[in-house]
This record gives sequence, structure tokens and C-alpha cells, in this order.
Amino acid sequence: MEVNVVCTFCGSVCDDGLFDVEKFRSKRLCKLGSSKFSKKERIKSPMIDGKEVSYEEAIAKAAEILVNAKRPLLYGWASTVNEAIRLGIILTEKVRGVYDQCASVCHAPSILAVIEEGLPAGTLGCIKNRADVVVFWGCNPMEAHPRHGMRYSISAKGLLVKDRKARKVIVVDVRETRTARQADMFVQVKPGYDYLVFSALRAIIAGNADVVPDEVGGVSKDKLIELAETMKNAKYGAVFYGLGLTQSRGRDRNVENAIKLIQLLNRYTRWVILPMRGHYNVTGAGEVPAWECGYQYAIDFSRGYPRFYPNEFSAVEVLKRGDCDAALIIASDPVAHFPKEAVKKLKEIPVIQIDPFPNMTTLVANVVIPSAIYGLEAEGTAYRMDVIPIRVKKVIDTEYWSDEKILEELIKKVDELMG
Amino acid sequence: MLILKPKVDFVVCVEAEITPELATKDLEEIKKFKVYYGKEEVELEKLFEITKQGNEKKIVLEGDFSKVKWIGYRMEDGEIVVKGNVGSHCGSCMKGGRIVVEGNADDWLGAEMSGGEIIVKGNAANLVGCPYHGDLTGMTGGKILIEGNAGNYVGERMNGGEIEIKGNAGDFIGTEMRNGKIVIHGSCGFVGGDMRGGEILIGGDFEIVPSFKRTDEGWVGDVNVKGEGIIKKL
Amino acid sequence: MVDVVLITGRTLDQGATVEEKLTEEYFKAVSYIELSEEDFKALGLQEGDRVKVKTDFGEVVVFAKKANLPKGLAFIPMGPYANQVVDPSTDGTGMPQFKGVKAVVEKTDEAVRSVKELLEAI
Amino acid sequence: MMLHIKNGIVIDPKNKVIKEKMDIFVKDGKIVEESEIKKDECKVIDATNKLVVAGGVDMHAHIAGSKINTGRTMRPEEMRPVRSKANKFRATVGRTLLTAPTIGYEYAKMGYTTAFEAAQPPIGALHTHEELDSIPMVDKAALPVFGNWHFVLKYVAEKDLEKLKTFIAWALERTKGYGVKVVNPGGVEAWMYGKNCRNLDDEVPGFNVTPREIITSLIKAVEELRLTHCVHLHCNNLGNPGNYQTTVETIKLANGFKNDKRPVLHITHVQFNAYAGTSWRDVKSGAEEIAKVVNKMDNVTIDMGQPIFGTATAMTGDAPFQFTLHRLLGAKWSNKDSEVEGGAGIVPLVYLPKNPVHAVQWAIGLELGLLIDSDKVVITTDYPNGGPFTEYPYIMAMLMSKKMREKELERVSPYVQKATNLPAIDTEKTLEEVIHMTRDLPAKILGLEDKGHLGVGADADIAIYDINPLEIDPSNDYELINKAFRRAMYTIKGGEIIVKDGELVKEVWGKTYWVDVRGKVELEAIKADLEDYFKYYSIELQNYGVEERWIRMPEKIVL
Repeated sequence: MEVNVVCTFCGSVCDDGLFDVEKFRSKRLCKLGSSKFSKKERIKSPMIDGKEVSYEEAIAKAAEILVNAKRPLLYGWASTVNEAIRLGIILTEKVRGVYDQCASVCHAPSILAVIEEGLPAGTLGCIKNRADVVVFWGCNPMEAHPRHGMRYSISAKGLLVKDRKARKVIVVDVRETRTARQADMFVQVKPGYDYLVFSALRAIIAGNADVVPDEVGGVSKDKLIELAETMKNAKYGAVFYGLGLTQSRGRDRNVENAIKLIQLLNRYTRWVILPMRGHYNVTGAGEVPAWECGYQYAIDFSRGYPRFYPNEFSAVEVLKRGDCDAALIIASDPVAHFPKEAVKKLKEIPVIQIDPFPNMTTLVANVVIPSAIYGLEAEGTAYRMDVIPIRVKKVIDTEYWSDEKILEELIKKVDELMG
Repeated sequence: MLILKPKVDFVVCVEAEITPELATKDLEEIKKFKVYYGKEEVELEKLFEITKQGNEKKIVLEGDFSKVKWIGYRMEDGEIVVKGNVGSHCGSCMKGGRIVVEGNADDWLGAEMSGGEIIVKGNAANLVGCPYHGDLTGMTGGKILIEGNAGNYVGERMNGGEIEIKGNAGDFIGTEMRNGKIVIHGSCGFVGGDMRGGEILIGGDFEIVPSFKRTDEGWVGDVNVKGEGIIKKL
Repeated sequence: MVDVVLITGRTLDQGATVEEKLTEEYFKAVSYIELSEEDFKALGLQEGDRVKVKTDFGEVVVFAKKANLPKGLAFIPMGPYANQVVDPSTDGTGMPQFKGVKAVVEKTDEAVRSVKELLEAI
Repeated sequence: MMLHIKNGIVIDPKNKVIKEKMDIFVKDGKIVEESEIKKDECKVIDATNKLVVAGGVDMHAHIAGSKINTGRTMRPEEMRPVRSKANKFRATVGRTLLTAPTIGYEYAKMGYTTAFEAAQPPIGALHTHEELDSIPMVDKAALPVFGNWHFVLKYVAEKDLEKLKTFIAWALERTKGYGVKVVNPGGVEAWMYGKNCRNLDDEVPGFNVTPREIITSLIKAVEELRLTHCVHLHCNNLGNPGNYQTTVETIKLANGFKNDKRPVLHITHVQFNAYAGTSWRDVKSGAEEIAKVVNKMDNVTIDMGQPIFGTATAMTGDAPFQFTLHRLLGAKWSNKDSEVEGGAGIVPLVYLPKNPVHAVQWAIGLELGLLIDSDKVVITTDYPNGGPFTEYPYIMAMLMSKKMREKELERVSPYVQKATNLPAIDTEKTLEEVIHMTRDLPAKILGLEDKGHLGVGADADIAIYDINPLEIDPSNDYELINKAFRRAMYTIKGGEIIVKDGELVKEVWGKTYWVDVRGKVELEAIKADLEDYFKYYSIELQNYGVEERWIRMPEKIVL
């Protein structure tokens, strides 16, 4: 039997997948999506210190750790659904911990930029219909979001822009990526100099090319002028940007300057800008806390109310500063993805893990609680990279508890312990 | 004068919004002053040895305060001397008085400060004299002197006052600055993005955004915001 | 020995194995460095040789691969190997600098550690 | 639970009860006859000499969905003020932008028990519902936005009313929406080309239609479907000096339509569409002209969109206006062009009493509230565009007291003296009028028969305030009025006491209304169009929309 599935791998959240339940095989999805919908090793059972226990026992132990901590860190949330994330916020508020999510090592600088300048964006559908110029800046969808180009950007067939021929594709990056090989124009920037390139483009577009030096960030002035003209002459342009801006020198300021460029371009024509969000619901991991407590990430509840200081409450900083004494890690693997200085702290404190798969965090976790896979074994709401809500589906049965159920029970236990 | 010394190694950070005003209270009141220790709200005496000597509006912090945040938050007068390092938000929103940090200071030193003086003998981390996220104005008055180095984001959206750094600084100096003065004796990274006004003097090397005009006086810009800020060699 | 600017990031193979971190496939997908042809040659490397990557923040042994990169730029897929050497400072943003770290690469005979061994050594 | 509210002074305009001492009985969440109550099982609330009214109904606020959430994300400076720490209830934060739990709590404290999200982007419908589901205490619903949706533009262009009706029925079901919201019809589509439709007869690029045709067709369709709520319109040309003329013309489009239960057209936040003059330098009030037209018509209502001095955040589906505002203020700006459906924008702002333009806006809102018949104007701030809904008591007090207005006029820019008529207006609305404007009038416009009144059979949504209507003189006691309406003595929601003495006592979860009118159309008629046109969407038709079981407490209204 073939059923429709919504892919729960990357931020593109392709909703046209097919899944053969008997054969346990997907169709139409990319390499990443196919891996998501294939059989893999699972965490077999809840565990405490390596010993198999029941869900109830593991949850009771987890509750005890959280309640006894002076400041627990509750981190992850990018590969789970909004319903679970909401419970996560409620749990964090109860145990007065720190909520942080995968964006803090991904697109969190984008949030800082949005705080400075806002986000002039459009949905992926709007971009596919209208964008005659698409710029990929510091992102490489061919590896990170493989169907993005086909569905929404490079070769998508839209209402006004009918096909690839009608669209100009530009890649700006520090290296010639697979995406760059598909582009009509490739602009190579010196690592760490995107910020200056945006300032130069703004000056050129506003008619101040005279002050711009002959070369900026490794890009010749002629090339900059060509890029500026192309952008200005677009009918409707879209910039997609990635970790090339947020994880390199300049971080949030790179994005802020990109947004300022887009603001300026809208005085002449239409342009939008969108971050290429990584995990399928990393967007929800920020949106849900925003409506529940006002901020997207790096939220501390130690005083009984939410506060946002990313310089100290983002997970990497909390760990590096030694500012937590327990951690709950859900739907994420910080031991694999954090700098080693932060991993060191995770090895020292009690760690609770909730995840479908064994990973490096499992290796340091004291309490391990296996969970169902959303999109396959459990349903819920996720947000695509353009903040469009899509319901991910349950297509097969499982004995594993969903994150939502685990968190519900955990909250009950915490309530009991706290009286 | 009030002398505080940590009693324990802090498991997590402490948030202690203490100002010199506290030194004028009686000892019993001081002991009961509330600070945050993780999720616990505890009395000052639980975490610190407290010694009171006379009524001078002065606090001396002895020992390691690098995990103690919000020292001197909103202080208006008097003096705080930190004998070692201090945690983030030291002197933030400060209106007057003086803070001397003999060691290093963490992030948000003198954030949104409007008056008074901060002297750091060691290094300062990031976000010196900056506005908190979303606020339109950073430092508006007073002086911050850092004898060592500073990190990224110095004097962002600054609208008055002075920041002087004897050593080097990181990226984003005077971003969106409107008024006031930043002096860096050493080198720094990106300078002047979207600067509207004010003055930045730099002794060493720096990387100016490519949207400044070269004039006899120095660099003037940022032209992207029709700015009239000036960046000069010291 | 060559000086490079190191960037890290996603790849298809890293992504496709990211939910199987304790497998050989994941190990293969993340335990290498891509170097420019010039740098590769300068180090006298053969495809599959091991190199030691050193930064101010740590060092790690990985396999070497030749790639279409400008001279002086190197790439390690995001993951535990890259994270031994990236810059953990977040400079007030909360975001470590995963891209654009100065590194030195040299040929080595040391073995490439498994992910478990990497973790144990932290 | 049963309740006996004893000896209160009731104002219930719908049932013609004006300041009568009477008892109210509640059972199973409804208001019932005394005979249905068992006195010994009943909780008695002593309301002696206190004002007893129906729970407030906010018919137009932006409380849920991508716009307010982007607003929150953009504005940590707005979220920073702390209202209360977490205890039995959630922590509450926010200056004027509030978190979802805070929104529910603040409505409840004010004695409001129903609130409508006034602009639901269709493809974001699920997001809106998720946030509505996180708002405790009140009943709620969302109005999906239709005026720039390509299907609508296409059917209007083709003059295919049947398909338009069918599409509305399909869309309301898919979005679990309540009614037809229209924002700058045609203008947002024009924005995709960097343009706008400021006049009713501007042609929408790519479609051979005009705003006039879109509005008229939608009214026609909604009236033929007999939807509970009429077309709810954010006019073209919003936020531009001189725009009152567009508004007047737009209001007249309702001519010829009739509905005996409710108006056929509701024009929202009219303050933003009531400017005379030619630029911000000579802007004047156009409120009087608009009031004249509205008062003459018997099928149009409006709400105020009253600015409140202090911070606010402009967030509308009117994307081109938001860009104009961004340029005008030099403030940060978010925009969202949405598939083939429309768009939205968000810009922070602050209303300053000494700023001549802001003062004029403030005065215009009040003029509209005063000059328009109480049966045709609803109190709103267009939260958070004009400011917080928590200031409704201020507006109520201002409408009832010329003295208060005189006092307030002293602190605003003197420019209002020549640019508006506010200083000359003597009208003082009565207590029953402002109760009407905040209860049964919005309920009537929304077609909520069980809301906004205290008759037998009504929902037991009740507010009790610490004022004695028989004694209070709102004209002089404006401070008391302003204070009392901020903190209800009791708020009762669905028969449960949720607020006592202005403090929360119980968290409850309200219903989400949606309207199912599929029975009146043949969905088959648009099936091919949907299938064909969904290739221009970025999600599959089969995955578009919201299922009832995803909503916490859905309440389907089948027509």
C-alpha cells in the first residue's frame, strides 16, 4: 500500500512523498528524505545508566533530575512537532530551566538580524511563481535541501516564471558548491567578508558606487556592479541564505546587512529573503516558544518568567559557562554537533535523552527515553522554512511513545514532585 | 563600605543586582538581600561572606565574581570595586558612580549606560556599551575605559559618552552609532557599518565598511544611511 | 604543512547518515577534510591519506580528499570531527564560529579515531 | 456548576434591560430560568449594587498566527516587561505585544470572554489555530483573508458567482474559518509587482478586475450564502491622507444589500481610513464625512481602530501599506508574500501625544466612536495596530465623558484643535451604549446569537464590575469607570468563575467557532479548478487545510 507522506528531514518539508508501507520504502524523496523513511537501528528500550527500564521508570528518574537541578538546560526540539515543543516550554517554565533549540547553532543569528531589521520574506510558493532572479548566498541546497531547487526555486515551474530558462540563478559563496555549478552566475567571496559585500552592494544600488573600492571581500567592483544591476533589474527577486552567513565571521550582522539590502531593493522592485532552515521543524522550535513566552530561543526561566540573552542562554554558552547542572536533550544530538568545549560539560552533568535513534548523546546520557518518529510513526504540526504549517503524518504503528506523550507524562511527574 | 566574598564555588551563575546603595543599609537588611542562584532565590549571606565597614556608598567584591552577573545594574552613584573578574551585565543601564574591575569583564559591560564611569583593568568581552536586543539606543553617556582588549560589538547604536580601549577590539565597532566617541588604541575588525554620526579613533589596523568616503578629515559615512560619522587614525 | 581557512557544513552523505551516528557509514561521511588541489599536492597526499588538522582550539586526525576548492580553503563536514577544531567562542551571539577558522594541516600516520574514541578523549 | 448572581444591576441592551436590579441564573454553561436551578447546589455570587453585563466580545484583534508571532520575534523589547511570574498560571510578559497565555488572561481580567483573530492567512490557517489553541479563557475564531486570493480574483473576473460561493464554502471549511475577511482587495496582489490599488477602480495587475468588483461580488456571495458574519473589510488606501473618500465610496457599495439579522458590510479599524488632507503635513479628520454616511445607511457597521498613546505594532494583511509605513518611519519591517493568496507586513511604531499626526489619529478614532450611532460602531484598537486591547476601558471612559476628553486634549498636540472636531463634540455615550458597543453589537455583527447578552439560553459569559450603574455618573466619574472595567470583580466563562477581584482563579479553554456552509454549494463545481491551480502552490491540495480533530475545542456552525 502506497500512502502520501510529509518528509520530516529538512526544512523544505516536501509533502508529496509516497511511502510503501509493506516494503518500507519511500518514493519521490531525495537521498536525505529516503534515509528518513528507511529502516534504521533504534534505541530499543528506555534506559537508566545503561540498564533497560520501563517508560514510567525512566520518566520518573528524568523528572527527579529536572526538579533537583538548580538550572537544567532543555535543548533540542528541531526534529519534533509543535505539540511537543509547546509542552517543552511548559516543562521548562515549571522547572525554571533554560529552553534552547537547534537554531542556536544554526540560524539563531538570523533571529538576531530579524530583531534588528525585520524579515521581508515570501512563501516558497510565491517565490516559485514569481521569482525571476534567485540568489543563493552562503547556502548549498543541492546538499542540504536537495529538492528545494526543483520544487521551489531553481527549476520550479511557476505561474509567472514558467521554468528554469525564465529564471536567473546566482550563487554567492566562498567555494564552488554543487549548487554553484547549477548557477548562471557565481560570485566567490573571501571567507568572512560577506558583511562588506552587502554594504558595497547597497552603496552601488543607491547610486554611491563612487565610494566603493575596486575590490571588496575578494570580489571585483565590476562583478559587484553586475550583481547589483541584476538584482535591481529583477521583477521579483529572492535571496536564500544559509549557514555561510550565520556561522561565519559577521554572523547576525551578515544577515542584518542582507536584510538592509533587501529593504533597499524594494524601493526599486520586489525582493524577498528567506533563511534556509535545516531541520524539518527547527522553525517550529522557535515559533512555538515565541507565542508561548515571547522569544524564539536562549530563554531562561530561572526567575519564573522568560528572559532572552543569547550570549549567555544559548546552549553552547550555558554549557561553556558552566551555567547548568542537568540537561534534557530531545530530538537533537549536541554531543555530535557542539564544539568540544561544550560537549565536555555534557559529559559531567546528568543528561536525559529523548530520541528515536542512538547517537552520540546517547553515549553520555544517564536516562534514555526512546521515542516514535514523527512523519512515520506519529503525527503533528511542523513549520517549513517559510513558516508554513504542515501536518506530518503517521503511516505506521509503533510501540514507541511519541515525544508528546513522553513530555505529558514527564510534566505530570514533575508536578507530583513539586507538589 | 561593604565587602563581599563568595562562600562557595558556584554550581551555576548567580544574578546579583547589587548597587553601592546596598552598602548604606544595615547589615541585617544586607544579609537578606535577594539574589538568584539558578532557580533559587536566596539571601545574599547564603552565598557570600559579608563585611560592613562604615556607611560609605562603596562595595568591594573580593574573589571570583566571573559567575556573578548584573553587578551595578542601574547604579546611580557610589563605587563598586571588583578585585577579580566579573560576570556579564556589569554596570548595565548605569546612570552614575564608578565601577572598577581589576580583572576581566564579561559581555554587556555598561550596556545602555547613560552616566558614570567604568574602568576595566583586564579585558572586556562582547557587547560593550550596546543596546539590549530590540532597543534603539545603546550607550548615551558616561565613560567606559578598558585597559586590555574588547570583543565584538562595541558601542552599537551609541548616542553619547565615550568608550576607550587601550588594546584591540573585535568586529562591529560603532555600528549604527549616532553620537559619542570610541577610541581604540590597538587594532580592530569591521568598523562603522551604518554609522550616522559620532567619532571613532583607531590606533592600529581596522577594516572599514566599503561605503565610507575618504576625506581630509578621515573616513566619513556610512553613505548607505547618509551618515556623517567620522573614523580617523589616532 | 599548509595553512588553511577551515569551513564546516552539511553534505548529502552526512545528512543521509545523521540518524545513524554509530555506524561505519556516518564515520565515513564526516571524518575527512577536503583540500584544494594545490594544498593536497603541497602536502604530498594520496587520496585516503590521513592528515592532522590543528587550530587554536584543538586538533583532529581525518582522511584527506581532493576537492574543487580555492587554495587555502578547506572543508570538513559538520559533525564530531569538525567540532574538535572549530572556534567555540560565540562572540556575544550564542553562535560558535563553525566556519572560517584558521587551521594548519599536516600529513600524519596517526589513526583516525572512531566517534566513540573521540568522545572519550574529550 | 450552577450559579446564582444575586442583586446585581444588569445592563443587557439586547434584551432591553437597562440598569435593572435582577438575578441571573447559570446552569451547564448557559443562562437559565430561575426554575431550573437547585438553590442548595448553587453557588451564590453577591452582586449587590454591582454592574452585571455579558462578557465582552472583541470582534477584531490580531491575537494569533504568523503576524503577531513575527511581531513578537522582531520585538524582544516589547516582550521584556514582566506582568507576572509563573505560579498556578503561566508566566505573563509583554508590553503591548503579549504571549498567547497572556492574551487570554488579560481578556479575562477585563471581563472579555470572546475574541476573534481578524486576519487568518489561509495557507497559515493551522498556525493561527495553534495559537488560538494556546490562548486560554476565551472563545475564539479566525477570519480567513479572501480579497487577494487568486481564486477569488479569477471568479470575480469571470463573474462566476456560483463558483465564488463554492470557493468560499470550501475555503472556510479548509481554514476552519469563521467568515470572509477582505484586506485591501486587489492591492496586495498589486504589491507583488511593487504596486498598490488605492482607488476602487484601479485595475488589479494580471486580472481584469477592480477592488470595487471584488468587494461587491464578495458581499453578494456572502449574502447569498447567508453567512453568520458579513464581509469584514479593511479598505483600500489605508493609511494615506485623503483616504476618507475611498472609505465613503466603499461604504456605499453596501447599497442595495439587505440582511435582517446583521449588517451586510463591516468596515474595520476605520480610524486608519478616515484621513482628509493631501499629505501628512496637512492631514485632517475625515471622520465626520464617514459618520454621516454610516449613520444614513442601515446595513453597514464599523469598528474604531482607536490608537492608544504608547507603543504599538502595525501588522496587517495590507503588505503595500506596511512597506509605506516602513519607509515613512525608517523602522524595521517584515513582509510575507503568501503563495497565491495575498500577503502581510509588520512594522513597529509608537503613538506620541505631542506628535501632531498621532494626536490627529487618536482624535479621529474618538470622533468615529462619538459621531456614529452606538448601534453601528464597535470599540476596538485593532490590536496591536492601534495599541493594546487592554485599553478598551480607557476608550469606554473617554466616550462617556467630555470632561475626560478635555483633560486628555490638554496633553496632546494642539494640532488636533484645528484638524479635528473632537474638541467641539459634546456627545457623551451612556453606560448602556458602551456596553452595547462592546457586547451585543459585536455579537450581532458576528452573528453569535448566544453571545453578548444575558437572556435565557445565552452562553453564561458574564462580567461583574465594581460600579453601581444606578449611582455612577460616567461623565464625572470617568476615573472610576476606567479603573473598574480593567479589573472585573468576576468574570464568568461558560458558567465557570475564572476571575475574581481582577485576579485569575481558574484556567479554562474556550471553543473555536468555524462555519460550515458546504451544504449550500456543490464542491464538485470547483474541483477541477482547485486541482489545476494547486500546481501554483508549494503544498499539495491533499495536505492543504486544517482538520477539526487538530483543534482543541472546535465548534462547528453548520449553515
